[in-house]
Amino acid sequence: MRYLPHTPQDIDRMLKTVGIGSIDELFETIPKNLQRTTPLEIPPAKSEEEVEREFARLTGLNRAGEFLSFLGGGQYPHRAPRVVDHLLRRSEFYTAYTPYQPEVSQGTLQAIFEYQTLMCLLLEMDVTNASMYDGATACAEAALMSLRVLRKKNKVLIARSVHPEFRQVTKTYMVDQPECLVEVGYGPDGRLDRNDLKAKLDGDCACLIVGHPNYFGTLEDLPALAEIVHEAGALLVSTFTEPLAFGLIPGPGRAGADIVCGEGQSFLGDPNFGGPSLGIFSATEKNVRQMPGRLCGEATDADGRKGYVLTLSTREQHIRRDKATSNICTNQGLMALAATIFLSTLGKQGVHRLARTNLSKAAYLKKKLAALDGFSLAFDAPTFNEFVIRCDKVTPAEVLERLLKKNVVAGLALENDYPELDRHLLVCATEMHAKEDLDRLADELAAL
Amino acid sequence: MRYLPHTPQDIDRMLKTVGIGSIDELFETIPKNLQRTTPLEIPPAKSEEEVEREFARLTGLNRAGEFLSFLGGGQYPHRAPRVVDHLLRRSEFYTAYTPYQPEVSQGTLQAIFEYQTLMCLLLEMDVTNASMYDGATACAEAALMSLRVLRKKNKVLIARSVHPEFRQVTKTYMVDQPECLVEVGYGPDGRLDRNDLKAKLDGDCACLIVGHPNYFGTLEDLPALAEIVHEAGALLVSTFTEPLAFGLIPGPGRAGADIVCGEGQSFLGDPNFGGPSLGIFSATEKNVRQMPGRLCGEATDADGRKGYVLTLSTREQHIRRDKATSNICTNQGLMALAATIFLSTLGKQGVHRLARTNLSKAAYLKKKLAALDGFSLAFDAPTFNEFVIRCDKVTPAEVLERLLKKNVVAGLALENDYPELDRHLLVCATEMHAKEDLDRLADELAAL
Amino acid sequence: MTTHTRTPGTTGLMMEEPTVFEIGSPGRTGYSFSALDVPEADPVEELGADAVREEVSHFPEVSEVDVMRHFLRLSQWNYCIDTGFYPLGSCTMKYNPKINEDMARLPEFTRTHPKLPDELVQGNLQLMHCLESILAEISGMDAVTLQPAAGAHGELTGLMLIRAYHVHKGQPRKKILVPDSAHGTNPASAALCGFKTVEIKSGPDGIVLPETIAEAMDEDVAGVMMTNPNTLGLFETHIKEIADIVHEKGGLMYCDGANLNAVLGVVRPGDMGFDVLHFNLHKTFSTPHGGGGPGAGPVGVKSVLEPFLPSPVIVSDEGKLRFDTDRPLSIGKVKGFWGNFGVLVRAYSYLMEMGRDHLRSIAESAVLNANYLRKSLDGEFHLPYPGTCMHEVVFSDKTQRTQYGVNNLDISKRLIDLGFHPPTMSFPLIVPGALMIEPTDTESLETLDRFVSAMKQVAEECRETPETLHEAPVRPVRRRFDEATAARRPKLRWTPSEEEV
Amino acid sequence: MTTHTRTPGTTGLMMEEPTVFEIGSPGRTGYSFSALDVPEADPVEELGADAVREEVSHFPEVSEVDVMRHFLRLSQWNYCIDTGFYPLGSCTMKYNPKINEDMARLPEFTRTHPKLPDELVQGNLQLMHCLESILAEISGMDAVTLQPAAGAHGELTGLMLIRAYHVHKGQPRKKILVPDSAHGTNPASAALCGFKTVEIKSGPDGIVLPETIAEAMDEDVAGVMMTNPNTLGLFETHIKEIADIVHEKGGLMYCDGANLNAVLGVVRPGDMGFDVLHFNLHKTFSTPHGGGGPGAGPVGVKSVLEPFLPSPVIVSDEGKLRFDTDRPLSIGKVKGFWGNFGVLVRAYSYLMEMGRDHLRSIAESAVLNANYLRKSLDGEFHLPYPGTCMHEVVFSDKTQRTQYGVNNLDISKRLIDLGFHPPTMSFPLIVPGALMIEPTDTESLETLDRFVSAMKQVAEECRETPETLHEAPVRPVRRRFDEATAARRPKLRWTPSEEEV
Ligand SMILES: Cc1ncc(COP(=O)(O)O)c(C=O)c1O
Ligand SMILES: Cc1ncc(COP(=O)(O)O)c(C=O)c1O
Repeated sequence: MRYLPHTPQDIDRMLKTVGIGSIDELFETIPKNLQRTTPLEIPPAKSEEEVEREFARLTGLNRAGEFLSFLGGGQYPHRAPRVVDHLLRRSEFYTAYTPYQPEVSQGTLQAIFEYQTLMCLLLEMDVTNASMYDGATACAEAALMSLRVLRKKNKVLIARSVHPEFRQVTKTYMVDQPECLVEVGYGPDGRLDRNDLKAKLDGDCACLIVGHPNYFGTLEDLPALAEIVHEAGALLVSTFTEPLAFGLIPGPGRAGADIVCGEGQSFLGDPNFGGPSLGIFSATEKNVRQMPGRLCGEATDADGRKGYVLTLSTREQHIRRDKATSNICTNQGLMALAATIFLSTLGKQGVHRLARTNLSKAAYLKKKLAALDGFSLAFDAPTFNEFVIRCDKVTPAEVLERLLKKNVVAGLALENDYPELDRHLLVCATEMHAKEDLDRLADELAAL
Repeated sequence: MRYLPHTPQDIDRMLKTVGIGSIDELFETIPKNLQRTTPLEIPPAKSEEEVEREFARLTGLNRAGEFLSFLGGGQYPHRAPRVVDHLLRRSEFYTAYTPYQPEVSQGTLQAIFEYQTLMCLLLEMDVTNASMYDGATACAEAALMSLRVLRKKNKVLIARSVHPEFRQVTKTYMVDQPECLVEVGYGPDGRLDRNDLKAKLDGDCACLIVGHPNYFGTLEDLPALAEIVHEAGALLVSTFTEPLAFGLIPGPGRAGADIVCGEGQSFLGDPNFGGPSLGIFSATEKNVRQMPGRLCGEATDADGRKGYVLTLSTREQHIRRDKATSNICTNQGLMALAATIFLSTLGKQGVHRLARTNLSKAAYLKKKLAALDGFSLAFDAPTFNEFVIRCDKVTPAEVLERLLKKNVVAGLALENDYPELDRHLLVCATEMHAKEDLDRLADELAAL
Repeated sequence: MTTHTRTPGTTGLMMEEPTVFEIGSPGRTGYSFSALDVPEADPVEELGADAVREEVSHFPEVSEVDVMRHFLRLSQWNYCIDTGFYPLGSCTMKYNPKINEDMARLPEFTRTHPKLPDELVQGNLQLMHCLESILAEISGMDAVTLQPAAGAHGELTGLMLIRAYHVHKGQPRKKILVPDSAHGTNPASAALCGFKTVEIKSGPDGIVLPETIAEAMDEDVAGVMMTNPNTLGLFETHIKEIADIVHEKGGLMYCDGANLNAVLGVVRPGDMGFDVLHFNLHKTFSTPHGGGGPGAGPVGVKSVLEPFLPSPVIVSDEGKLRFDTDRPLSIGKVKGFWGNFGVLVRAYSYLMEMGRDHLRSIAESAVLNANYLRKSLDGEFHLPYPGTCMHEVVFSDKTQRTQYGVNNLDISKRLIDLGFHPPTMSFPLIVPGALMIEPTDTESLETLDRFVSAMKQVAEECRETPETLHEAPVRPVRRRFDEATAARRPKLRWTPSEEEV
Repeated sequence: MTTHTRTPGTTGLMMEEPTVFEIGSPGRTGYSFSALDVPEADPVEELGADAVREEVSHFPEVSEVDVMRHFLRLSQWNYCIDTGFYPLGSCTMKYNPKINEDMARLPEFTRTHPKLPDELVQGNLQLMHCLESILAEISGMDAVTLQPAAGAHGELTGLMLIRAYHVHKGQPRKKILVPDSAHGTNPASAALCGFKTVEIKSGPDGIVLPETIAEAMDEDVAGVMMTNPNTLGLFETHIKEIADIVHEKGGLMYCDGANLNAVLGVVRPGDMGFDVLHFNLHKTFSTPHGGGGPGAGPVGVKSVLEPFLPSPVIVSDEGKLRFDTDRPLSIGKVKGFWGNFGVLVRAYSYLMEMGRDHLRSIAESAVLNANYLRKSLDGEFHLPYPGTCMHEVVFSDKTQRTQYGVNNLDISKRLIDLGFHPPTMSFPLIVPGALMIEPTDTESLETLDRFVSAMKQVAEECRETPETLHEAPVRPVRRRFDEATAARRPKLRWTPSEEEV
């Protein structure tokens, strides 16, 4: 076995040193009656070539490559420049552990420091941690953090227009008090319903969680929400699934958001069937000690040289155990690195231009679809690179099914997550869609 | 342009330093009437994404992937373990130049040293150079080296059973004396015709070049040939296209070959449409100073530490200019590295087992095909992983054409290179062919 | 922009490198755009003037060349498995096979959107489904969820299942028993799940005694969370007895599977009495740690817990696989979408190559290696629990600390100078000055021998020249950091210097 | 097997590493075999007892882990473009775009056997055909062969064409004129092609004067081989006049295109009067040097030479491309199969991305960079030819050598300590103590400024502490080697130590 180095002679020598006669003696502390006597019933060992064949079989079962897709809804079609993967393939990055030993981990640490900075700049926030598992768990941790920051409060308001998976996971995480998670509706423009907010926002509320852009692709009026929420003594948590929007729109920090978190897959490129992705988590300086997750900070070494270390770890499980701000240990380090490389490559000009390209593509498609007979726009507030259309004549299920036959995945039906939106499709367009792709969707819908 | 770093401000600053007002002034030494005034007529610039699309278009025109192929004849289907490419992708290897500065090139140099050693061990020779362009040019250089070693002689004998491209390139290289390249025929067993050899081997012959295994896949009786050739005061040059054979058969050095050279593609894996491949070139210690190409040797540094340098460079063009042993400068360094990694991975056991696997696959196929009605073996001397069959009923052209319709490339018709073998097909089987592939060829041929 | 002010080369091969914000030139970019083929939208018109920002200030402005060099130089400051021995205890830093990386990059996988219709992603579903079965068989569990993203996430998920189980039975319970040798995530996960952690003392031999559990066990204990082999590298010999005690009282048994490498093919947690466990695919199943993730922490359960598994689960309908969300008792989702799929692909690739033939050899090699180190270093360093160990061995700095004033941190830092990654020091807490060494299955005898020599050299230096150890490391790009100051005045992001603002 | 005897870590991050023959353990392997599915052949039976060897003695016995670490550690001892500035004159060490690497690895390319029927490899043929046209357009030539594997190979091919041309005309010629500034491969290629090289003196300004050519030109001169811009980095201003003189006497003009980077889109060799040239795709067109190849050295010709091109050529028959071998006047093949295809793919990828829009910018950037260095270092180092240069600038060590006893080798070695790759020193021979600096188009102003500082520091050190330079380098993994002894007693392969034999 090419990964297991010991030859029979090696084993003999080692057994002699250990002072035993056989490998089995090593397992003597395991009660005999628990030990297996037969091999496990799993497939037999394969050679490298056979492994490749098995994967050729599996990938052959996937047919997505033949389809033109307009799926967004939390994961967006973007492509990372090739240089990203070339760098991720550096053994020094991907085969290292969490940088516990800073003297031999300066590469990882400086990259995290750069990642933290990039996110702070993009989101206009003070502090960003080294990453969370994904946007949904980041959102859940934001709810919990809000409850820690405002320890006397016990309620979390969450907009119904926040990504359904964010809401579900947050609910799961609020294991102790699921009833304390209260939904706030949306208005006819697709934005948060302020009346509903005002009705629910009381002195027990630790925070309001909104999406910006929200699940319908719509931008919220963040400054207004911040004012309302802060007035009530609560925190504003602004989540996102499409951070590329912040290449064009102000970071939520500018409006006064206290926690900004969400999904960073757009900065990784391929969606990878939903993971590994990147949980981005930013907060204000003042609440840094209540943040979950690892933080990298600047430090000085014994020779007076600048460098980086993991810091403020008294918040963390390995020190604080059951008093830690979170249980997270392994995070999504390599994905944070990927985002750092991607964003560095894009740079100041690129991030703006790419965001604007997305806006242009989606605006073009939106206009085309809105003009179609039998389809209309569901909401009228501004959107970034996705939007909701209403299927006035044919049901969304039928639209999807009939277009699937034409090798088009037209979008995401909202009914599952929003029973009230039973005629609605979420449609996304990015820089990956050529004009002819957009025209094709419009034509196929027109032809229904 | 993402690879061109200068911003307009950078350019201004630089022009100022240079003391000129515009870029165009930089080209003032070029006569105006020679300068182009219009852009070149080549395709417009593409983005990375568009480049990918262009390549998708091109690879889409290749249909080889759908075919089962039995082509050998100088390039063999093998696959390199994945670890090889992972290491070749290390920037430190592939974006370095020839190791002129040993202090910052020890990686490349030690790898060359290891490559030279591996080849010496495999071929049982004293010295191997850092690589030649490919097998064919290595063969040509061997002819020229023989003429340098035996300066009074002017004739080169070459077996007709040596790879046709080796022979053609050798002829091209013997630009001054094409008539001095004399062919020696083969006998009914597929080996060199010793009578023809004896007839042509005179005092003017600097060397005899044979293939072992030769182009028909046949093993020569090297010890006997060495005796005959040495007796006549000439050198024996043993070429090869399938060095994997030497995992199982003795290195030509054991039989007394003076120069051993050939094609190393089998140690790279994929044939890559014939290049870049690897020219392997080995000689005896005594003739080292007549060798072409670079050599890496052990050396001691100022602190007394062992290391490696390019050495014996007084043979080379950058020192000797028109008196150099060859004009070669850039060679196939990265391919030599790939072979070094591949062979290290295979190791002593692996190279033997892989060679034996090839022998077994080819022997199985040979037996099956020989038993078919309408087909027979052309030669009866032992073969390694390819052999020649005679199509007794249907012409090779028709065999190939009809099997092509079944998505099978049955082999290589020999008539082009050997008009006398107008009913003959060269067929190859390696570890890449599953038993069912071999059976399929036999079945398809039987069904003709 | 500032430039490289420090020595530009430290060895002529490794460079000092400023942050990405301090290199480049205004207006430079490393990205290539296709021409826009639709009318360019006016952001102000589309979004409103307030909703458009000028620019992302201070974002990098670099070429692809700058990017490549910057991150390549950073990479060269890292130690990694592919550089050398990485005996970081509890982390199972084994070799990450290269084919796994390639398989995980197959575009038919990476380009799949998680919300594609099931029929278009049968390959993904089949891979996940097979992986679930294999993990179930290896662990002796009945069902597996692949959703959790890491070990701690798996713990949280598993504890939620336990919680839901008791709630569903109408008897919510409040406490989780956790041995004092446990990893920090165990109590942290329990707390996050709303449980009160009760710490259990390990016995004199480093393992938990049934009587200790029996004493602590009551009707308010939801479960016991144990690591087996435990973090001292010892097998919990009484595990079955303990499980019986716990089950008797209606509690459930949770297994932190971080140390599964030690027992692959030898004994299954499911057969020891555990009801739920998490796997660390990034430990046992060779997926890379990525400098801090991504990992994957699947959770396996006995059938009693199956109804509570996170939604959705993969089910087979006449040969077609699909995600089933109709799971009324499910704890809900613990992560967006389906899990760290790319990590699952790597683990599947590893399992395909290992297969039933080699699985037990992994454990054998890992345990043999640990015991070889144990025996070879016994006498040089204090062994608090001297018996046969499993996949790791925990020494302590007791001799060196008390006799020469040298502690485990000093020893670790000196190992860096000698070309090795240090062992784990932060736990187990019951061994003061711990040096927790896990050699893993992929390390050769030659490597172990070199490590033994280095450790012996360090032991010798403790006796002869202890100051060498206080000063270590002296060789890498940076020496020891002043971490106290860094934490007191945290600087958690780059900020532009005065003149740039 | 011996083990690592030297210090195992030099910086805690880079390791000492023995040869692959000195690591591992007998019986170990790094390769995984599928089970044999046909009867195992008996080698002795198949081949005869004499034709079977026992084993390949002393071949490595290592695991995949050993292999990965071994070569990774070796790689860390190399300086490369991706590490930093590599101003090796005449070698055009520009950035190697990453997408090119990926495109060259597409399996539809790499898996194609060169002898497949043309109809199955239309993609390959089309790529080659398009590349030929683009190169022809860029150089102003009528036809291109992609067969040669490197620059020197292209030279040989080009000279063979010239030779064949004269032979075909019934007037074989014997001499080739080559300026004294030429690269060593030029005279070497001429000799290999059976020509006598006549060296031409460069004029006082570093360029060849028409009168010098006129003097040397006679009816036995087959051609003149020139590099333009030449190896001093100067444009041969009189090139057209020279070409006219040569053509007048029935000779042909050969262009060594190694320096084409300087004039892309600005001026074409075909328009200067050249009849044949070679390209270095591994210089001008960004394909990586691979630590010494593979390269590709396509040759472009005017139509008079087209009939002599190496066989086969690609032709189009009703939209279908095929290899045409019916070339009666061809010089024959110069290489097996069709050329270094994988290198051609990379160059094609580069050309697609650059396109007509950016081609000229490459030259502009390269020339601007060289002149910026020229001006910035003028005064610090002697400039034998002080005028405007093209893509490279050649300084000399004259000042330092005569005044401080420090030569170009010392200066180069000191640059290594400062984190830079040294310039070219081995030529041009007409500049004693040359420092030939080619910054290329992909280097930024910041990098150039850092290099300028380093060069100034070195100049200062020459004045103040010349011994620093004699001792340099002191920082990398090895210091200066005793190359004389190495050449006197060459050890060109590893050999087992006594006890192992
Ligand atoms: C024993 C043990 N349990 C749990 C964990 C947490 O795993 P993860 O880092 O994947 O969250 C670790 C990680 O080091 C561990 O060693
Ligand atoms: C001017 C010049 N001509 C020719 C060559 C030879 O090219 P190659 O190394 O590709 O054979 C070189 C290479 O350095 C060169 O600089």
